[in-house]
Amino acid sequence: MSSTSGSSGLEQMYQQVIMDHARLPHGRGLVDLDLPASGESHQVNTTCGDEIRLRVGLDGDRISSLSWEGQGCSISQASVSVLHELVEGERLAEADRTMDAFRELMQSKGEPLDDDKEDLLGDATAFVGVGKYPARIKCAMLGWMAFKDAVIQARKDES
Amino acid sequence: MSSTSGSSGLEQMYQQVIMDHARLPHGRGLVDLDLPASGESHQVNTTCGDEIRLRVGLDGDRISSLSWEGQGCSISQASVSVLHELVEGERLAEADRTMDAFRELMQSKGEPLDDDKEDLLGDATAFVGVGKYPARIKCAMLGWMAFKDAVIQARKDES
Amino acid sequence: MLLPDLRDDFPLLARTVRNGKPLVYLDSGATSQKPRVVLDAEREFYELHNAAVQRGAHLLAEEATALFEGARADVATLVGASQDEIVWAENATAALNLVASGIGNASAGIGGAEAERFRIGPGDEICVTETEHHANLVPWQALATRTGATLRWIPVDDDGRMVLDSLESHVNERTKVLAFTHVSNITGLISPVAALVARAKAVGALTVLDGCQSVPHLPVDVAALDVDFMALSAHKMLGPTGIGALYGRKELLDALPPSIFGGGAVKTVTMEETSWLEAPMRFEAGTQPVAQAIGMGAAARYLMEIGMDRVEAHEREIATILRGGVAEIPGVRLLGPVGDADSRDVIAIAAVAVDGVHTHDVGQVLDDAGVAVRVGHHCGQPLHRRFGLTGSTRASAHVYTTPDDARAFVEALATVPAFFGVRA
Amino acid sequence: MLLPDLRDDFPLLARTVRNGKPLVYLDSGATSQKPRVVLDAEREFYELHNAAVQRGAHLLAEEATALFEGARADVATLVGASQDEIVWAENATAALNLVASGIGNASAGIGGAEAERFRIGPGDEICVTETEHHANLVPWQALATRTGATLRWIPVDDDGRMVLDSLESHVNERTKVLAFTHVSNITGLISPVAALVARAKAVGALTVLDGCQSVPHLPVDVAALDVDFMALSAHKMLGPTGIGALYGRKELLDALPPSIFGGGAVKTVTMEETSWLEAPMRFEAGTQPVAQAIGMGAAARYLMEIGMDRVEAHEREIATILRGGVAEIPGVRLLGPVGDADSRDVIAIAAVAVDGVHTHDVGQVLDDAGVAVRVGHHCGQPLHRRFGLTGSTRASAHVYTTPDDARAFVEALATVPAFFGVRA
Ligand SMILES: Cc1ncc(COP(=O)(O)O)c(C=O)c1O
Ligand SMILES: Cc1ncc(COP(=O)(O)O)c(C=O)c1O
Repeated sequence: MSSTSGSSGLEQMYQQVIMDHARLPHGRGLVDLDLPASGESHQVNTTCGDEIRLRVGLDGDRISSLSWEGQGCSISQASVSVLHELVEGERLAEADRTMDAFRELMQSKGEPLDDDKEDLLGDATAFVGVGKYPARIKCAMLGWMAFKDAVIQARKDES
Repeated sequence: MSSTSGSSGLEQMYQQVIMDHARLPHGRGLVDLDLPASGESHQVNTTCGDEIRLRVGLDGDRISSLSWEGQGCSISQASVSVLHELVEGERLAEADRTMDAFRELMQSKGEPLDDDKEDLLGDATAFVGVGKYPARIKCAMLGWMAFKDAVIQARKDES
Repeated sequence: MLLPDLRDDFPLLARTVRNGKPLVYLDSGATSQKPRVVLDAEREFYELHNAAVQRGAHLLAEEATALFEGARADVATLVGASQDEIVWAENATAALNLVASGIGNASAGIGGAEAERFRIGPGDEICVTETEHHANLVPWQALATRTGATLRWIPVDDDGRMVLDSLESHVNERTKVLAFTHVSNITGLISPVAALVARAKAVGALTVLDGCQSVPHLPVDVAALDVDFMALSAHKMLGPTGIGALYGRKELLDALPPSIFGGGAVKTVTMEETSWLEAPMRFEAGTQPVAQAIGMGAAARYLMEIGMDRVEAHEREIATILRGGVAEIPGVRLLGPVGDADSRDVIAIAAVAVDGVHTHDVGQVLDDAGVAVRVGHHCGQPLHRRFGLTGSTRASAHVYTTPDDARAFVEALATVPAFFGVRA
Repeated sequence: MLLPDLRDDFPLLARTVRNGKPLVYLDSGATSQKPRVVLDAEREFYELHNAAVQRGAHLLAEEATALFEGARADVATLVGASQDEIVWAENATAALNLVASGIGNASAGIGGAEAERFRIGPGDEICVTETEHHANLVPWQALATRTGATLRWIPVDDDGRMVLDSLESHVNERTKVLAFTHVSNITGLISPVAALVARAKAVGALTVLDGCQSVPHLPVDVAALDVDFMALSAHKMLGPTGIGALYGRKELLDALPPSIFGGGAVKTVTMEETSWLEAPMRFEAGTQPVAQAIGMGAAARYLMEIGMDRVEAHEREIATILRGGVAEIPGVRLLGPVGDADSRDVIAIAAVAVDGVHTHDVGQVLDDAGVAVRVGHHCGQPLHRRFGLTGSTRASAHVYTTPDDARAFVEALATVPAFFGVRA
């Protein structure tokens, strides 16, 4: 996929993967957890009032559960859905790397990342078009910020 | 006297009469009054902190006493001194006309008034140059404002 | 169109956006574009006359003061006030806060005997409405917290119209302030000012009008409206950012204590205490936004040269296209009254909710088409909540808006449901 | 001269005044002139990018937001702060009031638990100094009135230097705030910041620095100064009118309640209550002075390109001519220290009193000679009273001031006693 000039920014942004995730998001519905370490975070996008509540359960250094609820635009909904797909079941270290790559993608102004990072990101590479719209980066990051914070809470829980 | 172009604005402003009145002002020092109608006013020029306290005593419709104290620039001091000269002993109606003429002079942007008004103003015509400097009109008017207000007070006293 | 070549006065309108598309600017409710005369007025001030006003005695200071006070007179003329009833403020928000904080300060013992008439406390009431912009709600909430007074509000119906059935209970003998907007920035509805003012007067409450969305679009005369205070913003009426104004009845302004304290607003200062100047100076502490005031004055003159009657007529023409067009798109909900778009009680604003599509996504499609609109809650969370929404997509016009602009919005909006695969 | 052709950057300096005389502008302490890059930055914003910031999702809004926040970063860099520690305010007066009113609001129960650290009341003390500009005195008087706290002040000696002998009693365990100026706008003296900050820290008092006259003329680094808050004005540092800034430590800014309430500053608003955003947004309610912020950013960059070290060196050169020259005129009294004009503790300001001649009359003679200076009390009534005066005549410089400008002032001033017939 090249950094558009043929296709409009709009089509580059709302790729089919994103539309699909937005329509049928994964991981939606908070899961009751009975784990030694769990954490929750509530994030609000103050420009539009969108919110996400996200819960993680840790099993050692593995993310054994990630669920969420909330409302928002297709970008924020699809993004947290993809996040669920990418990190549930993964080790924290791996999730951190994925998150770094996603943040980098958001800062790339619409340019694709190198292959290694794209491999890490999987479906999330579809968000490349968002990086061209500073106002929408917040939407795409909302779930990821909640995830980061929930992990911090879970670790507090652990100690 | 023509509205300068030869002489500088500065010389037109600080005419000898003004310098003389500023150096040896008339009516300075508040006079104790024992009259049926007397009034006092305190005015402050807020841009520079100059102040004048002015007292009038009325004898019917005649200004039988006008005295003042205060500090300020040569324009404000000379102006209140000339005011004393012009209106002490005059009837109120005459003083009103003089004051109107003086106000008109201040608004004239440095142009002399017609002969009738100049006659009324006497020494006060020397202030013609002040009208070119909006910031100084306040200085020249300070004593006159105090006079106007003191008369109002005195009339309240009367009734 | 208002004037065929009026658009040429606005340099920004010549811009192109995404992929070279011509700009369709429909975000004037947030901030308007500026005609060249406004930009020139500011620039000329800086290049020829810049100096501190009301203080200096040198030539530049005199010139700057004359321009600054002349601008005040122009703004006063626009709204039917006298010159010393216009106080400069950073924006309308600051103007509204000036009143609320002034009352708060009076209630805290600042301002002496003359300020006593403004004191409020527990048992007293402040009344607003459910349609207020946050700028005319949050300052009153804070005042209530500060003083112990109770905040009440007049509700709105499903169309966003104020419900006046219980006006006598909402505005009663305990009510000290009634603050309300002249025109809603979401529904575009013009408020029933006469009824509200009459009731406030009957109970002796102060009236505070938010004129942000009326002054730029309609003829407004504070004397005829008979309100005590009115706030307005320059940047919404073709003027610069960084400046707005408060109208206030002179005798009220002279008694209200300031809430920003500093130089230029004071008569005598000792280490122990301070006495204030008269209005408007008592409220203009510090170095004033001089260039901006001059720019706002130029904007007021520009509007008066067009004529506010003609501005209003143009407004109605655009409102009809915008609101009428939107109302016909299946799956799109128009906030505010539907079907009387050409009536006399709305300005050219159309805020919409597209079923099943988030306002950010709607805005993205419009942006891609070169149509600049506002998305989100437009600083009106309570009204959106009343409508069961968190946000909407708002198109708003000004003198330079053409019928084609309005149609471009309607057309681009009509493509949204299909783009996101939702069908009405 | 700083840079030989730097004056060409300032269009206004080419003006002539009274009878075609070239302008000698020595009123920069009141407000400075603006370089073309500042005017261009504002104009370009209006002509190409004007839109509401931080709200819209369209292209113009994105561009405007980037410019606006970029300007904040530039101002932060100039004073050694981080970007989110810079709050825009209408001017320095507004910035100082923001702190004082925030503390007042915290004391009135606004701002919840996080604001409790700011609460003050009877028994607490606020300390200022006798050399303060009204902008850094009157807000604290009002705060004392509002809260019942006591206002105290550090006196100055005959040279206008703060007397620190009793610092331990003036700033003590009851002191909650110590507010003082970095540089006096009358004597030009640089304050003993380190000693004052050390004492405030020892007793746990907040420090509020008035940076109005330091930031435009000297290298200033808030981290090195270690103050909690600092106020500055754009219009004194070659920037536009209508904008200034408050620096505040981030953790303090995030806890201080706002004092201007409205849109853009709030997270969630219901009719009943409101939660605020983090700093700086919580303090920037309403539509921001966007063009002005961008202009202030351009001014900060312009100063940094010259280099504040070079600005300071130039300042000392002009100070020596101004103050040294004045000190030699018989019958003229120079306020502040005399004889060490070239030492490191004054900037290029010379306020003088001419024996037997009122400051208005002095100013008139200078104006006639084309020399623009400030007359009056310069918003420092207490300090003038301390000197036994009601006013003075002040010359003040900036980067564009030439040695010839300074000499023109000295020469014109020397003619004053003779003109009014007073002789030393
Ligand atoms: C030392 C000092 N503090 C505060 C101020 C107030 O600044 P502003 O007028 O920009 O609010 C000034 C300038 O007037 C000043 O010189
Ligand atoms: C109705 C209304 N009131 C108040 C405001 C606040 O105006 P400003 O942002 O200029 O302070 C706005 C605009 O944002 C508005 O539309």
